[in-house]
Amino acid sequence: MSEPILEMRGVEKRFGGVRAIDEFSLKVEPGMVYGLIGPNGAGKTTIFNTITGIYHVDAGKILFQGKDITKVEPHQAARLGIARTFQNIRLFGNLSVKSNVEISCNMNAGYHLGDALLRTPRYRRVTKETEERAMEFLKIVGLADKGEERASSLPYGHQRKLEIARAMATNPKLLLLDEPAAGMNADESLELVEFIRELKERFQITILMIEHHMDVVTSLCDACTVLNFGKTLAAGTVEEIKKNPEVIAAYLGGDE
Amino acid sequence: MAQELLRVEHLSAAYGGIHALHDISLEVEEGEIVAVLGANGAGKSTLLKCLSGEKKFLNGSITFDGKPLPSKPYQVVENGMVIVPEGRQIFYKLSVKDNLKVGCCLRNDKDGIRKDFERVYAMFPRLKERENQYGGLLSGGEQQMLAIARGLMAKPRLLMLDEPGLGLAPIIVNQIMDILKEVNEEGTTILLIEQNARKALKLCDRAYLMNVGNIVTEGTGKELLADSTLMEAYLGQ
Amino acid sequence: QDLDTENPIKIGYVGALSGDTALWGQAGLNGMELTAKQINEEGGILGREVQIIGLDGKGAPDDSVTAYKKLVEEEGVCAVVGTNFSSCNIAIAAVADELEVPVIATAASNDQVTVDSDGNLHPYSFRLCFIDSYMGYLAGTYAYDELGLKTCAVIEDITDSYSTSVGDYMVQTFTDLGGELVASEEAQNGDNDFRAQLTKIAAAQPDVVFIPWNYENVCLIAQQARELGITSVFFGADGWDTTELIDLSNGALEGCYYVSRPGFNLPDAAAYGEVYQKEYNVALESECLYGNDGVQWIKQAIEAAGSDDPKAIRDQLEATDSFDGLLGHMSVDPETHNPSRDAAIFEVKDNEVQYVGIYDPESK
Amino acid sequence: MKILIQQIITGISIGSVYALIASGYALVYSLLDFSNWAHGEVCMLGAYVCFMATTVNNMPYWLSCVLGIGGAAVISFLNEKIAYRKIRNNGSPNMFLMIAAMGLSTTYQNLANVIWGSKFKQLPKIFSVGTINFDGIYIGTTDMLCLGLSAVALVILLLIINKSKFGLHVRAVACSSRTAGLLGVKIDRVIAVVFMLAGALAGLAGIMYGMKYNIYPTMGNVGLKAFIASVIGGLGSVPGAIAGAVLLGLIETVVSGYISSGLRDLISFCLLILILLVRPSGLFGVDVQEKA
Amino acid sequence: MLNSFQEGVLIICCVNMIAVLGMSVLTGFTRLFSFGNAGFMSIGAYAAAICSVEYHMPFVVSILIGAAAAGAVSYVLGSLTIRLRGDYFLISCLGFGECVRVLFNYTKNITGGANGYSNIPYKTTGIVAVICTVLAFIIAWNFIHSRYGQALSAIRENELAAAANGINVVRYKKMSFVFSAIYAGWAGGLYAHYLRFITPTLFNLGKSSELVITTVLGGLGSLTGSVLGTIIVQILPEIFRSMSEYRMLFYGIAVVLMILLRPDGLYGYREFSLKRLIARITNPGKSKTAKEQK
Ligand SMILES: Nc1ncnc2c1ncn2[C@@H]1O[C@H](COP(=O)(O)OP(=O)(O)OP(=O)(O)O)[C@@H](O)[C@H]1O
Ligand SMILES: Nc1ncnc2c1ncn2[C@@H]1O[C@H](COP(=O)(O)OP(=O)(O)OP(=O)(O)O)[C@@H](O)[C@H]1O
Ligand SMILES: [Mg+2]
Ligand SMILES: [Mg+2]
Repeated sequence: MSEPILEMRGVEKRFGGVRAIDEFSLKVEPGMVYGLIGPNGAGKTTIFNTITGIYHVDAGKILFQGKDITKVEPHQAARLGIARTFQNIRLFGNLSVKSNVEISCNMNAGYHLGDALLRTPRYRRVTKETEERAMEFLKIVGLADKGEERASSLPYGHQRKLEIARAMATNPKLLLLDEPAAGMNADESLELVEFIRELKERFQITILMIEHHMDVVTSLCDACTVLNFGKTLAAGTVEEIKKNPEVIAAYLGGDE
Repeated sequence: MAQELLRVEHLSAAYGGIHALHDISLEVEEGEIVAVLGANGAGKSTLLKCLSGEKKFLNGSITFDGKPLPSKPYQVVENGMVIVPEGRQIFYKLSVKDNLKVGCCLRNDKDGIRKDFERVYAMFPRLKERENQYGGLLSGGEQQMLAIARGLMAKPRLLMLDEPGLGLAPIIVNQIMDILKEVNEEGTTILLIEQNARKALKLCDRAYLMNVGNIVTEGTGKELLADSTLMEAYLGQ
Repeated sequence: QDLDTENPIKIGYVGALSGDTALWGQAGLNGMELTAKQINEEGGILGREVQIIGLDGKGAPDDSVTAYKKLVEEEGVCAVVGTNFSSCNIAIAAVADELEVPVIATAASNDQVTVDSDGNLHPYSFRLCFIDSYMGYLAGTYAYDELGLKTCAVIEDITDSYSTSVGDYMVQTFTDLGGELVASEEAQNGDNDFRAQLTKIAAAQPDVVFIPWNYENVCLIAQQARELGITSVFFGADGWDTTELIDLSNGALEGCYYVSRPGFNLPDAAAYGEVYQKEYNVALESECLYGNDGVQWIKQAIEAAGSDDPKAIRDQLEATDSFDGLLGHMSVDPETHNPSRDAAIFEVKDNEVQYVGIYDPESK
Repeated sequence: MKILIQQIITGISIGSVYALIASGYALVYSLLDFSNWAHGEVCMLGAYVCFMATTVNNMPYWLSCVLGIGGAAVISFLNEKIAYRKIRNNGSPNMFLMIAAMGLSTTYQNLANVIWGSKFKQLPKIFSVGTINFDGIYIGTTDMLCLGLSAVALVILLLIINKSKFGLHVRAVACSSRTAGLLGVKIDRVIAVVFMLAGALAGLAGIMYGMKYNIYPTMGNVGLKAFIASVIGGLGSVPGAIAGAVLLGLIETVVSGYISSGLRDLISFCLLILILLVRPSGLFGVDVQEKA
Repeated sequence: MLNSFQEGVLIICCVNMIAVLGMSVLTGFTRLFSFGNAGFMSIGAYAAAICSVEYHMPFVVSILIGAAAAGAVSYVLGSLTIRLRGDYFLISCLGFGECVRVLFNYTKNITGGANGYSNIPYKTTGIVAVICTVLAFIIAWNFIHSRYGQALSAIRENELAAAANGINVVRYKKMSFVFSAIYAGWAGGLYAHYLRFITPTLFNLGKSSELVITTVLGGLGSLTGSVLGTIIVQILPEIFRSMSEYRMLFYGIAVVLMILLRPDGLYGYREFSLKRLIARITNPGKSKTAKEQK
């Protein structure tokens, strides 16, 4: 087995008296789609926030490709190759759909302030490349024809896709998706599953995903962890987990 | 026959140049649960925005309890129609308790309010635990619970919910359906938008199916569930 | 009668006509217009009608420069009166030298209004008022020599060049004569609570406190000082010179002095004040007298030159060895363009501003 | 020692005037999340109304005060009704409200200049007939009154905001007026009442201020101090604003008294930055952000 | 040719435009409000003036030093305050601006204090001012349309998302703060060499708010809007100059009306484009819907 791309060791995060994550450990192998599920308020989003540096943990360690990223800032996390989407969509609402993606592409754009101010040939070339790259991502998510629209005027489902495109444009190795299928109907969820699979194949990325739609989790995830009160309730393949009585009692409920 | 509570006739609405609703007509009878289903961008939320007085519509009419819908959102609430809006819309600087208090801002029956507090806390024990936390610091799902609970606190005649199951754990979604059933049995009429068509149809008395700003069909929940071509065409199931 | 109205003599006015110092700007302009009306009734200047054109300089150097330029370039005035702010006139001075149209400052008392910081004369800049150093000198001498006070304190507005330079000169003269400075405090334009500074002054117990401010702040400072138990004599300069001093000070200035030019106490000015009151229905301000004197002085210069050519006017202004206006008699020092005129001491006594007399330490 | 006590007393009394202005200012901030830069001008207009009533129309002083306070409330309400409401309904960013307020403040200042001229006017000084002398330490009566009034205003505002149903509605609207409307809160009315309340406070502050220092068109500039005070205390927090105001008054006097009156503002500013570096939301401010 | 009055108005307009362009980058694109930019202007003005007068440096060098001085100070200030949010940042800038003014008043020996600093050579002619403005516009335009400018817009829209997409929020905010300060310093240096005399009061809070108001009126997020805004704010009062006491009153009312009637400013979020103007003239119906969509 190869080295895990993401590893969390005994991570703890408290908010006042609330232990949002407690002694949490996790290993994600490269190339997998890993699911993170659990009841509301179990601490899933908080885990994402600690990985991406939005919150800093109170105890424990987070390793990314063997490197300690416990104390990184959000933009550093992005530069290391961790991209994410947000549970409450956070687009650059007043900017065009295309700019949203371009801004992410820019992370790796190779020109300097001097180039920009003087519009050197390098600036022109890189800008053109960036634009093309952005369009490519828009094509992948099927928003190519909406490039000039304001991001906030897109319907909810499209906004989700745009957020994914934007995250992908940073060229990540690990993609964190926070409830990508929220607000989608069954059909759309299926489409999303296909889309995420395609992304994974095409860009060779690892995906860590929070999701409440069990059919999405079932069809995508190679393995998953169930979280409850900040602690691991169960971990394993989706099939195993679905049969786990504790998980059923705490999370799935009767009929699914 | 039950009495008609809400009637929407030939409603159309637009955002700038984009038409989001074309000539929509529907009605809700007292005591019913009516679901509105449809894909992303079909215009469901826009419909509820019109009904809650938040969005001005272009044409058509809305009558509630025989009277035309007033123009200000708070007047709509005074009439007894309350919405649980899309995207939770929690008062993030208010505590959970205060959020709920705002929910019942038009009520004056102290005892009733106290009882309802107990009741929603019983429905969502999570909220009781977080009673004094700022709403904005709740997890996504907890916020959703709070939004629903806040809507219930208003004790409306017609409760409108825009995707109440969004971001909730499956077990909670099931609970919510039960809660809605219960509330309905106590006399509240419900207009529900839900992405999980199967669950919604099981719950509702009648449903409307929307597609890109139009109503394509209507029927009882059972009828629609049984119509597999329809389900596949519009809901992908 | 046979007034030439086709070909008027245009005199410009730059001053703050808007904003919080508009009162004085308006007063200056009114004074000029009243005087022009009187002159026109008496046959104008060289038989030509006098026209006053007033433009707003907002009391700011940049706006005043623009207003001056507009008066010269677009309105074709032959001379400009204004402003009452040193900073505005310092900025205008360099421009005036280029456009070659004389400007007569009213209350702008900073040395640099007519002579730049290297000591070069601005040939086209003149003024009607005392310079700061002279007022400071008079106040310091009078306080030490005549009143026999031995220790002093000062409170200055550090954002106002008038206040700082008059204050510095007062203190310097006083200490040069042998007095002692026991407290030196600063405040800023816009402040209206001075008790922190005054508490320190109170502790130093000076014989005299120099307050080179505008009368409104003087009244606040004086009242607050009395509230804190300060019993010293307060001494000020021409910023105190107003009819409202008594009203606003609520008795806090009893027994205090200031130095200024004769003005309201002169019979001519009083008569003018009555006409002015009738015409505009507001009280006379010293700025009106300045406005009047500005116009009259220009009239005298034009008549002496026999033309309204700006250069000729300038030469005549520079050569003025006697001009009698409502503010008394004056002559001009051609080296500095500063007027030399009588200075008077005023005392607040029995709830009234009393004219003590002309004061000239040299003559003693 | 005596000087120190005197300085502290002076500081507190200067601060108490700031406090009275800051409380109304903080009230509006807490509601609409914007700095109402016209607040100082409402104080000014209130003071002028009172002045016109007493000196020109010879009304009794208490009635003039009531008129001044009422007038300020009405003006504040009109600001909301004519300008702010429309901007809010336009859905413009909050900063636009601030810019509009700046425009209003310029307008009122110059209007006052045109109507009353820029000269100082005096209100009858019924309270400042003297200072109380405690063994060489002087305490102004107006100051004590201001401090008392700020304290009363603080208590009343705190009760209203935290304990009453109206206060809850105010806080809800402050957080999201859209959602509050959807839940049945009469947003426009709530906001209008808050503006009237803030206006009344402004009028009161203006009259107190006028009694102490005379009234003139630019007296509203002291609103800036109130703004700084509320920032020190934490924007939107009424107790914070009042604490910040007293603190600012103290800092200013102590700096003037013991370091340098010329560098007073510089040093107070450095302290402000220092406070903000330690507590980026001011002393009492809480910064609740929507979580990621 | 222009007479000296017209040239003067042109120069003042150009100088302000440079400062407003800097402001536009900071406020329009990054959505940081600074009421201290007059302070940076004064730093630029005094530094440039002192270089010219005391050290007889060439004009260009003085201006560059002035701009650099303003930039350096803003860097230090920004390092401390850029993390503050909203009004807290605003007040720190405001306080800074006032402090600079007090400091210049206080340091009489160097700056002349309230007496002002005079005898500065007249170097900012109409041509110089116009060239500088064009240069300032091109630089700002290139900056805004590069990845740097895009990053600033992203920060304006959503800081958290910007950070999650690899943008170092603090660094970029500071960059735009320094950018606006350099522009202010540049404008200040030019101003000193136009007026030949500077005093601290020229750069008071009123000046800072004028810059902000101009930027907002021009339209947040639009450089061409800022240009237009400056022209209106500078030229309009010139027309009213003879209306004296009502002048500032009208200005205040105009500001309120503009905000009410054109909430996005003259050109909010968009740049003026000749193409669109032509399209609107030739096809009025279509461009109207485009506007409504906003
Ligand atoms: N910034 C914060 N301050 C205080 N409490 C917080 C904060 N962020 C999260 N919490 C609390 O931590 C717990 C975990 O929240 P988190 O958002 O991680 O849940 P989640 O697993 O993502 O739930 P959901 O599925 O509902 O989104 C919740 O109970 C929440 O109230
Ligand atoms: N604020 C807005 N500005 C412009 N267009 C909008 C806006 N809100 C919605 N729309 C458009 O109106 C149409 C209907 O949107 P609506 O939100 O009502 O859909 P929905 O059925 O609720 O979809 P979802 O299931 O994604 O919530 C969509 O095409 C959407 O793009
Ligand atoms: Mg979550
Ligand atoms: Mg919707």
